[in-house]
Amino acid sequence: MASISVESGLILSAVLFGLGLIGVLARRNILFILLSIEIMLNAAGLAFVVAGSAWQDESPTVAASAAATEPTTSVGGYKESTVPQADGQVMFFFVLTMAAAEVSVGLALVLRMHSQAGSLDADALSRMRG
Amino acid sequence: METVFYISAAIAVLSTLMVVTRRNAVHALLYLIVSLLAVAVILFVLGGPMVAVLEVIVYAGAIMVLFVFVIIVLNIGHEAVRQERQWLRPGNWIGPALLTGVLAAELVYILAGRAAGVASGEQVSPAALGASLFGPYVLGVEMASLLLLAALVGAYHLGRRTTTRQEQGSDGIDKR
Amino acid sequence: MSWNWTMADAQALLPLMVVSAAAVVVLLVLACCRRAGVAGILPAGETPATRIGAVLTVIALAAALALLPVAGAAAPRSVTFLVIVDGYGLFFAGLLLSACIAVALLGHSYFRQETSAGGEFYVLLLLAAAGAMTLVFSRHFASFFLGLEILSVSLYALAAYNRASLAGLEAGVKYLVLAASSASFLLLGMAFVYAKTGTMDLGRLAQLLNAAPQPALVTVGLLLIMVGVGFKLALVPFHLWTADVYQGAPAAVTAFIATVSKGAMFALLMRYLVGVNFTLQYPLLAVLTAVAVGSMFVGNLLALRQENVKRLLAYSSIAQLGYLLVTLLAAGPGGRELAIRAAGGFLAAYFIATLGAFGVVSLLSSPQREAESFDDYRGLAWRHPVLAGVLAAMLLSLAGIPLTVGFIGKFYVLAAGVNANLAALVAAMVINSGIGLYYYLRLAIALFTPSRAEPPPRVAIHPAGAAVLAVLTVLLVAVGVYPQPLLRLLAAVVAL
Amino acid sequence: MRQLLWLIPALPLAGFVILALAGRAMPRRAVAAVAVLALGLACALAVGVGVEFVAQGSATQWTSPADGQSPVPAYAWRQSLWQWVGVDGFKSDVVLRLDSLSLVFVLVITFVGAMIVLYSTGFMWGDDGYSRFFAYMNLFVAMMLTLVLAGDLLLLYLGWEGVGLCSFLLIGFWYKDPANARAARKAFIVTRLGDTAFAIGLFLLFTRLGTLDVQEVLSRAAAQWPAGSTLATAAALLLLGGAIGKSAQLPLQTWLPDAMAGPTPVSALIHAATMVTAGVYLIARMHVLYRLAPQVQLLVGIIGGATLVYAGLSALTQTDLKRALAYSTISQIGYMFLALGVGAWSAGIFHFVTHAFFKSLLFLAAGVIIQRLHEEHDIFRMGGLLRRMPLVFWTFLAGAASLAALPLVTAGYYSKDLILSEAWSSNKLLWSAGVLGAFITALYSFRLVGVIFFGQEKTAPRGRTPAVMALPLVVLAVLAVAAGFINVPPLLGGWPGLTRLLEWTLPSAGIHHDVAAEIGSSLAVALTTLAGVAVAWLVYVRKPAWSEAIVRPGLRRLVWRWWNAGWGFDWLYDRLFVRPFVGLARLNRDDFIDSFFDSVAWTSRQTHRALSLTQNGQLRWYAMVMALGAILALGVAIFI
Repeated sequence: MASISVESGLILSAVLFGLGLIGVLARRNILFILLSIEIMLNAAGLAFVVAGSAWQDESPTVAASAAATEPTTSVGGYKESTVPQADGQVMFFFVLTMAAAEVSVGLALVLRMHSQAGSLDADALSRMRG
Repeated sequence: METVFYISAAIAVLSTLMVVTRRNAVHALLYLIVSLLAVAVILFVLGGPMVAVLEVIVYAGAIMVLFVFVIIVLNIGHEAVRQERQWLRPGNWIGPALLTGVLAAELVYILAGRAAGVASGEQVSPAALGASLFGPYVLGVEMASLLLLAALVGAYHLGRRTTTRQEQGSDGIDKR
Repeated sequence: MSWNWTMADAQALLPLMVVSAAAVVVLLVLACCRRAGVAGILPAGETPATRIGAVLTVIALAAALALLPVAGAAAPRSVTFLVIVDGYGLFFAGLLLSACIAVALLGHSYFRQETSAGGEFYVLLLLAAAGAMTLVFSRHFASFFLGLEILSVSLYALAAYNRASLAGLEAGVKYLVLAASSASFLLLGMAFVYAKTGTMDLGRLAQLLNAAPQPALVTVGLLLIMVGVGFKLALVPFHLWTADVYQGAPAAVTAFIATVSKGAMFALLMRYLVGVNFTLQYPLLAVLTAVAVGSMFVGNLLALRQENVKRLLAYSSIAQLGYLLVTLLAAGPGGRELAIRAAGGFLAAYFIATLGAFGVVSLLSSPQREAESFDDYRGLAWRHPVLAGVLAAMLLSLAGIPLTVGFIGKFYVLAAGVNANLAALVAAMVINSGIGLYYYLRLAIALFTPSRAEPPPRVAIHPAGAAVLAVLTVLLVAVGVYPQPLLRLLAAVVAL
Repeated sequence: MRQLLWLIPALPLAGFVILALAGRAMPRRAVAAVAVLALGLACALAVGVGVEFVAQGSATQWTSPADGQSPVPAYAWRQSLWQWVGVDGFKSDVVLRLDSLSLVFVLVITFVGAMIVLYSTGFMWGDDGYSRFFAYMNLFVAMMLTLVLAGDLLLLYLGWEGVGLCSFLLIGFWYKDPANARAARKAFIVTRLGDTAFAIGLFLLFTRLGTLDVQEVLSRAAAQWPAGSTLATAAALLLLGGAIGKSAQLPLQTWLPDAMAGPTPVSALIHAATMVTAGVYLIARMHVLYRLAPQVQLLVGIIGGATLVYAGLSALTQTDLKRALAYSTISQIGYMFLALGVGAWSAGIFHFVTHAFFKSLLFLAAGVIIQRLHEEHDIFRMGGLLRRMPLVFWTFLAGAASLAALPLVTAGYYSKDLILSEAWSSNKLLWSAGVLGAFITALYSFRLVGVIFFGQEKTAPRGRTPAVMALPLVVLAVLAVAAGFINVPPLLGGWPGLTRLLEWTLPSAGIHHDVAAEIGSSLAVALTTLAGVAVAWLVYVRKPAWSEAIVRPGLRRLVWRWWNAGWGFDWLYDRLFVRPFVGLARLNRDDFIDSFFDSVAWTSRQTHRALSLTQNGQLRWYAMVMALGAILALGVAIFI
C-alpha cells in the first residue's frame, strides 16, 4: 500500500491546530471560540493517530508496559509486523471524550452567558482586571 | 492512498479556514462538519476505521448537534451576523494570524523531514482497539467515565435556570 | 492482551476508588434527598441535602486518607501501565486529600445560608480530588491528561458555581477557554513526543531525557506539554488567568485551585523531571529557568500595590510557584534527594498558608458578597481578632518569617538552590522575598489599622471553617517550631 | 528530674496557650489559677532540678573555669530536644543547657515570677484585659526561661526577641492611651538598636567559628582567637551592644523610665527583676569572649560605673515613685556591669539575685501604694503612710534597706560589698564610683521612705491590701533581708555558697587575700551607706524645709532639674539623632542614597503599573500571551 509519511500527517495536524488557534485569538463570539477549541482538540487527536500509525508492534501493550524493564523491546526500532500500535487510536478515543466533556460544560456556560450577560461577546467579560 | 490523503487534507484545511472566518454560526458549523468528515477520511487512510467512524458519529454527529441545539436555543440570526461584521474587522486578524503563522512556521520547520517514519497504512481492527481499551487501558476508560460524569454534573449545575433570590419562593425551593 | 487483576492491584488503588465511588454515591444520595424533599419526607429546601453531601464527602475523603497506609502496604506497584502507586504518590495524595477535606469544610461554611447552592459542589469536589490523585499516581500520557481533564472540567463548573454572580461566570468562561486551549497544546505536544519516541510512558521518557540530548521534535513536544503544565501551575507567561479566576470563583474553590490543582500538577512534573540531567536538555533548562525567574518577579510585582485581597493572593501564588520551580532545577543528578525534600516541605507549607489565607477570606465571604477588597480587612483585628491573627500568621508564613512553616519550606528551597550552585535563581529568590515581604506586611498591617470607611458587618463564623483554620494555624506554628516529623516523613518519601 | 528540664519553659508556655485560646471564656479565678499554677509548678520543678544538679555536680570530678585550667564551663546538663533546621554547613538545634549560671537565673525567674503573678491576680482584678495580661506574663516567663536555658545562640536570640516582644506588649498593655503606646514603641525601637548589633555579632560568630552552639562557640573562640585579637574584640563589642540595649545602660538607657507606663507588676517582673538583667546574663554567658577582649571588658566596667552614678543622681531627683525606682534599677544594673567589668563575675550575678528580690519587692509595694492612693504617682503627694499602711511600710523599708545596702542585716549589703571589695583590688577608679553610688543609693532610697511614710498625710488611702498581694510582699521582704546569707564572705565567718556554685561556670575573681584591703573596702561601703541614710533622714524627715531649700531657684535647681530629666538624654537624642534625621531627610530630598532607594521604589511601582496593564481582563489577550509564550519556548528549542 502506498505510504503516507508521518511528517505530512503531523504537518496537517499542526496546520489545523494553527487555524483553530487563529479562531480562538481572533473571534469575539464565544461560540466561535468554542468551535475553534474543538478544531484544536481534533487536530491533536489526529496527531495521535498519525503518530500511532508509525509505530508497529505485535503486542504493543505488552511492549509498552514492559518497556521499562525490558530494554530489548527497543524504542526506535521497527519490527517486521506492520500492524500499527493501537495506542495512538486509544488516545484519540480519550481526546474525543475530552472534547465532548469540554463542549458540554462550555455550552452550558454559553447559555448562562447569554441569559446573564446578554451577549456572547468574549471581550465584554472583562469586569475583573488589574 | 496518498492522493486520498492529500485531497482530504486540502479539504480539511480549506473548510477549517472557512469555519474560523464565517460570520454566520450555522455556516461555520456546516464547514466544520465538512472538515471533520475530511479528517475522518484521513483517519481511515491512516489505518483507523474505528476512530474514523467515531469521528463521524461523535464529533460530526453528537458534538455538532450540541452546537446546533445551542444556536437554536439562543435564536442567533441576522442580528448576530451584523454583530459579527462589526466584531470581525480586518485588523483583528493581523495579530492572531501573525502569531499563529510564526507558531505554524516553527512547527513545520521542526517537523519537515524529521518525523519518525512512515505510516504503515495497515488497519487497527475495531476488535484490536477494543481489546486495547478494555485491556491495559481499562483504567483510562474508567477515568474517561469520571471525566464525563464531571462534565455531566457541571453542565447540569451551570445550565440549570438561574434562580435569583427574588424569584425564589419563601419555601426556599427552586421553581424548576 | 488482557491484564491480570490481583488483590494487590485493588489494594493499591483503594484510595482512588473510594474517592471516585464517593462521587457517585453522593450524587445518588443528593438525588434521593431531593426527591424526598419534594415528597415532603425531608424538610423542604436543599440545606439538609447539602449537609448530608458535606458529611459524606468529608467521610469519604477521610476514609481515603486513612486507606493510604493500606495502599502503601502494596506499594510500590504499577497497576496497568497507566498508574503507579508508590510512596512518593501516596505522600502527595495525602497532602491533596487533607487539602480537599479543608476545602470541603470551608465550602460548607461558605454555602451555609445558600438554599439554592445544591450539593453538586461536593460531587464536583470529589471528582476533582479523584482527578488530582490520578495525576500524582500517573505514569503514562493517557492517565496524565485524563487526570488533568477530570480536574479541569470539575473546576470549570466550580469556578462558575455561584449562578447569580457575573464574576463567577466570567471566571468560568476564562478558565474554560484558556484551560482547553492549553490542554490542546499539551495534547499536540504529547502526540509529537509519541511520534518521535514511540513511547507514552513517562518513566521511559525521563530515562530517554537522562540518556542523551533529544531530537528537536521531542524537545518541541515537551515544551508544548509545558504550556499545559505551566497554565495549570499559573507560571509566567501562562499566568494571566490566575487573578481573574481567583477573584471570580467562590473563595473555597479558589483555595482548591491554588492548592490541590497546582500541587497535583507539580507532583507529577517533579516525579519525572527531578533528577533529569538538564545539562543534556539545554532548551528545557533555559525555558524553565526563565519561567521560574519570570514568575517570581512578575507575580511579586503584580501583587505589590494590589488592593484586592483575592487577587493579591493570586499574584503571590504565582511567585510562590516560581520559588518552587527552583527545586526542580536544583535537582540534577546529585541533588535529587534534597530537591524532593525541599519541594515537599515547601508545598506542604504553601498548602497550609494558602488554605489558611483563603480560608479566612472564605469565612468572611458568602455567595452574596465576597470579602475581597482591602477595606474589608482594615481593622479586622477589632472585629474578628482571632481571624485577623490567623490571617496575619498565614501571611507571615507566606513571607517566610522564622518560626512559621513557611520559613522551613523556603529555607530548604534556598538550601537546595545553593547546593546546586544556582546563583542567579537564588539571588532572584532573595530579592523577591524582599518584595514579597512588602506586600504581605502591607496586608498584615492593614488588619491592625483602624478602617477609614464604614466597616463591613460582622459575620457569624461557621464552626466547621473555624475548626479548619484552628488546625491549620496549629500546624503552621507547630511545624515551624518543630519540623522534625515533616522532615522525617519527607526523608521516608525520598527513600521510596 | 534531668529529663524534665524542658518542662520548665514549657509549663508557662502551656499556660500562655491555654490563656490565649480560652482565657476570654474562663472565669477570672480560673485564669488566675492557671497563671499561678503554671509558674508555681515551673518553680517547684526548677528547685527539684536544681537540687539534683547541685548534688550530681558536687559528686562529679571536673575542672572548673575557676581553676584557670579550662576557660570553658565544664559541668553542665544538655538536653537536645530536636533539630530545627539542618542542611550541609548550617544546622540549628533546639537544645537546652543547664549550668550553675542558668540554674541561678532559672530559680530567680520562676520564683520571683510566681510571686509577682500571684500578686497580680489581686492587682489586676478590676482590669478588662485580665486574661490577656496573664497570657502575656506567662509568655514572657516562658521566653525568659528559653533565653537563659538556651544551649544554642539562635535559640537564645529567639528568647531575647521574645522577651522584647512581651515587654512591648505589656508596656503598651493599656494601648488605648496613646502615651502608653508611644512608650512601648520607644522601648521597642531603642532596644532594637542594641538587638541589631547583637544579631550582627551572632552572624560574625557563626561565619568565623562555624557554629552557634554555646559550648562550641566558647571553646572554639578560646582555641582559635588569641587574647586581644580584633575578631574577639569585635564580637564582644557587638554582643555588648545588645546587652546595653536590653539592660538600659548608657547610652541606650532612655527607654526604661518611660517603660513604667505599663502595669506595676510588669515593671516589677520585666523591668526590674528579670528582662533588664538579660544583658548581664549574656555577658556572663559569653565570658570567654570578654576575657579574650580585655579592653571591651574594661568598657563594660566603665559603662557600669558611669551608669550607676548617672542613674543614681537621676533617681534622687524624681518625684514620680515608679520613675525613681526605674532609675534605681538602671543604677543597680550598673553595679552588675561594673562587677562583670572588673572580673567579679559571680559577685555580679549575686547582685542580680538580691536585686531581683528587693527591687521587685519595692515595685510591688509601690503598686499597692499607688493603687490605694487613687493612682497617685507623685511621692510629695503621699506622706504619713506609716500608720495607715504598716505592712507596706515594713516591707518597703526592708526593700529600701536592702537597696541602700544597710550593713550586715540586708541582702543588698552582701552583694554590693562583694562587688566593691573585688573592684578595689582591680580598679580603684571604678571602686570610687561604686562607693559614691552607694552613698547616692542610700540617700535616694531613704528619701523615698522618708517622703512617703513620714510627715504629713496628703492623700488618704482607700481600701485594704488583699492577702494575695500581701503574701508576696512579706515573702520577698524576708528574702530581701535574708537572701544575703547564702553568700556570706569567709571574712565574716560565713560560707560563700553561691560564689562556689557559680564558679562551676564562671571564672573566679582572681586570688586576693589582701584581708586589710577587704576590710577597708567593706568599712568604706558601710560608712558611706550609713552616712547616706543619715543625710536622707535628716533632710527628708527631721528637717523637710532643707529639702525644699535644695530646689530653690538658682544653679542648684537647674542641676536638680537637669538630673530629674535624666540628664537630658532624651532631649539630646532628640536634637542629635531624631531631628537631624528628619531634617536631613527633608533637606536632602535629592540625596544620592535617597534617590537610589526612591528609584528602586519608583521602578517597582512603574513595573507594577505596566504589568497590571497586562491584566486587562480580556480573554483573547490572555490567550494571545499564552500563544506568545509557546512561540518563545519553541523559538528557544529551535535557535538554541
